[in-house]
Amino acid sequence: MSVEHVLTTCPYCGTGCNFFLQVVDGRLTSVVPCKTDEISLGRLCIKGYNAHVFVQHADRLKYPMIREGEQLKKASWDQALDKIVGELEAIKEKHGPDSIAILASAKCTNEENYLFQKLARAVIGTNNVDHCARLCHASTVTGLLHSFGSGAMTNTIPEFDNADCILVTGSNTLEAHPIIGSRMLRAKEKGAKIIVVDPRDTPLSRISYLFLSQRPGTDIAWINGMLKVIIDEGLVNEEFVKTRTAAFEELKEAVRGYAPEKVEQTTGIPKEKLIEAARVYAKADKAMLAYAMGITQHSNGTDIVKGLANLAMVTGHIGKESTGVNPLRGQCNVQGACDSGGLPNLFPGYQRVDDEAVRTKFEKAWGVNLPAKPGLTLTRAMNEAATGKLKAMVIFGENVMISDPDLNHVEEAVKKLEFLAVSDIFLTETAQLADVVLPAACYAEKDGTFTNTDRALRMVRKAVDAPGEARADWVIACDLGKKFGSSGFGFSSPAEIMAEMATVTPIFGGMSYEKIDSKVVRWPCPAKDHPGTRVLHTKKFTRGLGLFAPVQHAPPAEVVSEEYPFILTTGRNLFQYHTGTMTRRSPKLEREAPEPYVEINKGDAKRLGIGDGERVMVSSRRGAITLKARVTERIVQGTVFIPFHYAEAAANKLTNAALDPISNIPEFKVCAAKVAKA
Amino acid sequence: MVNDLGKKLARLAFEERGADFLLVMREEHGNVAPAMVSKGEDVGVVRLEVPYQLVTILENIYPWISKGKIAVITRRCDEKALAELAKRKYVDDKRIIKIGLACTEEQIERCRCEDPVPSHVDVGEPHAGVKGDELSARLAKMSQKDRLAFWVDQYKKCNKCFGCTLTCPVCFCDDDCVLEERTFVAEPSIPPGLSFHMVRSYHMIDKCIECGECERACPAEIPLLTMRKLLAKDMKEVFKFAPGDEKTVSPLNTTLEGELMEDECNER
Amino acid sequence: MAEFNPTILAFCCNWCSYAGADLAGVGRLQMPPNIHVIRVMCSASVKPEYVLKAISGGVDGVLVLGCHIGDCHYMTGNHRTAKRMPLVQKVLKEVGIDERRLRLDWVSASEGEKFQKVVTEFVGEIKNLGPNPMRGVKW
Amino acid sequence: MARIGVFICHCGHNIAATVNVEKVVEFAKTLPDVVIADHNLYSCSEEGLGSIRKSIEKNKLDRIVVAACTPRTHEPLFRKTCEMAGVNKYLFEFVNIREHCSWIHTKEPDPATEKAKKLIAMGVAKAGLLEPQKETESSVIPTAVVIGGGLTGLTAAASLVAQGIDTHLVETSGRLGGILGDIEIIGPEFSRSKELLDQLVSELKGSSHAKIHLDTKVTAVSGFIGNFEVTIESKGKSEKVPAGAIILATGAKEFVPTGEYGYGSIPGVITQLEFERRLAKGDHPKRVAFIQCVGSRQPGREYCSRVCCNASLKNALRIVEAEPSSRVSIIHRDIMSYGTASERLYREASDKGVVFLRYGLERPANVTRKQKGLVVEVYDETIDENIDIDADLVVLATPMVSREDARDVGKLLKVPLDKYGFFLEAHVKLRPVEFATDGVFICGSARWPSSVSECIGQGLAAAAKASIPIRRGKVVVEAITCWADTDKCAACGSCVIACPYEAIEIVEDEDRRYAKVNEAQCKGCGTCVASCPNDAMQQRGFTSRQLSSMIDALIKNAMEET
Repeated sequence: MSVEHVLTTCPYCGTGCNFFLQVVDGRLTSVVPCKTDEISLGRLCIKGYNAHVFVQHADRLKYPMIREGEQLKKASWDQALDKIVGELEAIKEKHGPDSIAILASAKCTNEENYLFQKLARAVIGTNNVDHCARLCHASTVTGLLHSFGSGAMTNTIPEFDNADCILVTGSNTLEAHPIIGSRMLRAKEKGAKIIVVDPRDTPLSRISYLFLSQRPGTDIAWINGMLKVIIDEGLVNEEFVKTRTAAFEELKEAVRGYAPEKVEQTTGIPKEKLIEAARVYAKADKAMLAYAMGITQHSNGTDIVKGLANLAMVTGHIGKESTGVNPLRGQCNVQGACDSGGLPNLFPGYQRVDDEAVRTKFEKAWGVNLPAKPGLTLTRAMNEAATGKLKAMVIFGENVMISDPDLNHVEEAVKKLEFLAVSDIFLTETAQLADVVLPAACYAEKDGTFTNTDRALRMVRKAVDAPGEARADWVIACDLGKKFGSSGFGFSSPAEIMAEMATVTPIFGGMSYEKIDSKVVRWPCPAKDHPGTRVLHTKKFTRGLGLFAPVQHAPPAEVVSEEYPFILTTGRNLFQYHTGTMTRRSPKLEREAPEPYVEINKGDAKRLGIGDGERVMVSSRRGAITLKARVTERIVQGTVFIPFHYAEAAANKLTNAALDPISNIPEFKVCAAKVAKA
Repeated sequence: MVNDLGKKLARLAFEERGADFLLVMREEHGNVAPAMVSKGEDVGVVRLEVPYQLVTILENIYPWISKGKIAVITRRCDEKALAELAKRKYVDDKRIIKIGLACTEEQIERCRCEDPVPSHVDVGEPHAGVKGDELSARLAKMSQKDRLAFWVDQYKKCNKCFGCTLTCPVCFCDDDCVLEERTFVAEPSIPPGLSFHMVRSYHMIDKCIECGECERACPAEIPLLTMRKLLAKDMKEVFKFAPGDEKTVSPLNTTLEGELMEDECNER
Repeated sequence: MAEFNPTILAFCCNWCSYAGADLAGVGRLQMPPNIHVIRVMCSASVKPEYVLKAISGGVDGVLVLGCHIGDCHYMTGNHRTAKRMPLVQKVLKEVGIDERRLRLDWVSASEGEKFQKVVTEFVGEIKNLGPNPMRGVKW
Repeated sequence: MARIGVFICHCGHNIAATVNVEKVVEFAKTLPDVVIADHNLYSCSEEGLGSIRKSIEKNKLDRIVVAACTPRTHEPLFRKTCEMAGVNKYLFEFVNIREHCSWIHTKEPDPATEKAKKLIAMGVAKAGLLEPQKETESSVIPTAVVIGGGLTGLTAAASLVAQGIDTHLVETSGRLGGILGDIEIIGPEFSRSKELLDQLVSELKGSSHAKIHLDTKVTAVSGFIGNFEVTIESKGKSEKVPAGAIILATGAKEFVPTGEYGYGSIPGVITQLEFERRLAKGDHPKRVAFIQCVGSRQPGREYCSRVCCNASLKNALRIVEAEPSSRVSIIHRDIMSYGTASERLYREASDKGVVFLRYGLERPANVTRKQKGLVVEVYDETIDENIDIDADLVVLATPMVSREDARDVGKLLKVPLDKYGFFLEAHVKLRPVEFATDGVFICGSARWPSSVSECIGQGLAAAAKASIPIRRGKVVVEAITCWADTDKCAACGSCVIACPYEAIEIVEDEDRRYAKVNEAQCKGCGTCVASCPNDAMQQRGFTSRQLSSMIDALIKNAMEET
């Protein structure tokens, strides 16, 4: 009889709550909140409380499989791994290393992602490594890198408690980041003014001090509008602008045309509200700015992010306690996957692959020559696969067949690949198309670290054994590395991987398992004796001076038309998570939100004669799905919302793969659609 | 390494009272964790100031512990919780060894606890309870309208984590809670609206032992304990009943015979 | 503004109060048309959850009618009702909803007049209380 | 998805004169899952039923809603119609828009019409969730137990035995006959009780089907119709008797005055029953005053015992007939001598010189002892005078009251009593000798003070009723019983405590514990349903989802309207 409570990190959103997995004789029985955890304070959301349920689900993949015609047949690990290595070597031989791409994973640990990119760069010899950050915060990385020199939360989650003003935009925080949301609620109780800018009336907006509801795709307009008000009303933090930033004049010039009246026409936000919001934000002593997909997932996402950066710098709301710009990362380790170099243009720690010095450092460390040319982004890779330029893909724990835009296009692309290997915990829609499927261990079955959204390294600890023959992805990566004949994969534990990572990654320089086992340490942590960093850009910005970026409003790639009169926007709901592979196997979560639905405004519904709960067909230029209508007042007229979790009515069949030119993030948040009774 | 408190508890549980298991809180990875140990040397550095709801944890694991006696750190409220569980045969009283913990003044303050001293104190200094709850007093002064406004504002923050039910020691249907269904809670998403909270209030009215775990677990920091206390008071007034005694039966399921209300009900 | 026309839900037990309501009908006893009766076998089967759900949903008043104590078709069913409903009222009261929006009363199969009286009184009382405040609440 | 048909009845003018039926039909058509809505002049007429049946077949309906009168009278009829059309009768939902709408809002046609719409919306919502039910059958033990060896019990037992049904007669005392055993002559026809009793007793003793248990009491009753187990105890020995039906004939007893009119302190002041015994011994006093309503029709015991007046009239006549010179007076508040035979007694008595005086509750008579006998001081309301009556004997006509063991017996059998401790039948008119608890029957003075003829009539009636299940050999339970959703049940036991019929137990299988309802024992009250915290307890035809859907429908339609 053994009962254990294993402290580990939640596998869902990027908040990085710690909790205990309760294990009775090897059986996961429940999740117990960790009351002393600095981030969660012993509170969890419904997903956290159910994070143990899918782990020991009967559907888990238990052994490797190799495709034989239509079927996936059980195989030994050696057969499967040899098959992968063989296929990839042949394709590399024939078409060169850049005909192969590896998808790292925001659900895997830092150590694993470090190995994935090492595998791509040092073994296969391509920078074609990317992951789903491309679909969520790529524009944050590019945008904030440009403005500040670093693309992460400038503050920590606990700091929300003490803000006087929290401007939340494009984030349904109470549903998508419930425990960060709870921090905002604490702040509100303490008297903080919460301003929400969102096309949807979210649970947070309903308790906010100010709610600005803009038309989707008009973000730069309201941001510049606020900037103009701040400048015109002399609310600029002159001191900060003078000493800490550059190119303010350009900005002034850029926002000249954004008078509140005009902004009202573009965005639909009443000018009084816009002015009030600008004043409240600018005058606050400690103002936190928080945003998520609603900002990033646009064909001009990078510009919108730069706009928010402008807002923070003009008012000097950055680089202090409870004061800064905070992109809320949506997956347990999406921050870490970026930190660990799961990006086509960056080595671990955001070091550019096209930087000679950096590359030489890595070549020395890894003892191989490395490609200088930045690789393909996930979204570009799909296009290249469609055109046949990309031949093979190895995907670790991602489900592109649900998560990526314009699924029909994705399916076509994936099917065109000569070879596809997928490592995952369930037979996902993507794995079903693979030539080789590898059974992976999930978070509860391995050690490692996640970097949560506030840059803290969170320990993931093994609670139970993986089912059947399933292996941790870091083990799989090592096995592959070895089979390719590389010497750089002789790791016997994640701790060793972290140790190597630290040597080549300055921001992780002082990280070690000994150190983070009992302490919350946030990067940058350059040296062994360094305590980690809570607030970024305190004295100076990572890039030196903060750089104002003059950005202009541009209409979304796809605008409404006669035929497609609605703006379709997509997102999450509280109970499901991403492609549902985990949540939809958790009865309590599935019961709360069992089926796909489209939120449509009461007025629109009445006009179309659609009753609450009736089935409707929603279609775009790319496809059509039928699902239940949820008639509500919580969404503006002319806009419809569909959560993207549901395979049976995948919102991404409709979404537009129009890409932001700089970050290549697709425009999930805006496309033209039509709604009709099914 | 085992600290002195750990040694003391181990002696109490294993040597003096013949327990096979001990359920405590101890330091792990710089945090405080609930732990179930079966040997004195495994007890570790025990820390009792963090209010983990051990009875809930016990309730979760109990079905898998087919035999042996389990010693558990019990505050006064935990005693009552165990009584409510034993009453419903969820645990066998004879298999539970209670190690009485007297709560600290801070803790009593935080729980606005009126009855903080366990029947037998093994650890901690007994302190008197506090009378009343500041918020209850404030609510009592409010107009009906303001009271409703207050609770609606509070409940608007609810995002349905079910922490209040999952961490509650006397909330025993959490495998399949009716609040997860649409039968009585109409709202498809969050916040779940008033019926969610009123139904739970009603379900708790003859069970709640005021440990305050729901309030501590609530990410929205809704003053759930205050609502429980208000209704506990009402329950006492109407039926002279308070949960926490293994011998009493909830008045909700019994007849009127020989009860205060009988006459009043006879002719209305 | 138009006169407030409350929506009221009534649970009547099959043996006494529903029969009493029938009798009121047979006797053509006139009463305000705000009451909507749900027939149950015994008042003891009225889940408090129904009352709480109805009030949360904006129903202005709920009437629970059973047999007189001692006359219950099921011996002591109504004893339970008599003990549950007062606590449901407390739940309403504490959250800030007037407990008079829930009324428990006893109407026998022969008490058509009493049914009329109870209904008329209750509708009057609810009219005085005004609309259920939950109607206005936007979650 | 359900295919619901809604049929709205005009009931001639009864509904249509107030409710705009056509409008309601149009509204009903818009309700979810409704494939047809129609109306009839009289739905319950052959023609109406026929058209419903045709519509069910034509439109392949699987849920039927009739909006008409009250289910308490017409539900069986429409259920039958559904069955004839091949639809399970439990897929029928009745909406009452006559008694509960048109008849009580006659002056408000528009609001009444709106209300009818809402009621129908509620009915349709429920109907959509109705499920077909199968009625359960169980076998019946061909044995009856009759509790009480008085006239009523003897009559019932004899009748059962005559039908060849094994019958146990349980009598607490050592002799049969009950109160009648103390009475020599029975009114109004002055027959001898002995003949009647001997007749019945010999019928029983002479039959192999009868088993008489004297000095025996019932100590426990378990089970349900068809399968009871009655534990009887005699001189410390207890025996378990399996039975299919139980007849309760425990009778009542005479109220013994507590000092009224000097009873107990003044010799010569006795009760009617004590007087009967004297008469039986052949002692016939000359001067007798009867005082009626002693201890009845007064605060605390408001009822009229109904048998006392006839007893006094009978005994008054016996005295004057034995000795015409006797002086008999009956001091009453009202004479309750209903029925032709008793009426005749009254006339005879007054013809033969029995004096009737009327007193009022507020001014009762006063009895005192003088040397030459008793003096009754009466204020006669009719002549507005105080009158003194000399008497050798004052007979107090006291009411019959319930036996002190009635409540315990009630608990044993799980049957209700009224506030006077008499047993409550299921329905005064519809089920006069039955209890709500199936298989248990009530007759005689246990139910209400009854005359000899009433006792016999009810004894026979109860026997006839009790023989039905025994003769059929099986019983059918209406499918409104409760069940536990074992997946949801947390085995907290609330329902076990709440169930008035002890029909629920917590069972254990493998690693799970959950509640289980013995549906044959369940009476479908639903008390357990409301006691269940997580909605695992459900009642057929009244599930929480069904009733909640009605509430939702009301909210939806009411809130949209305002």
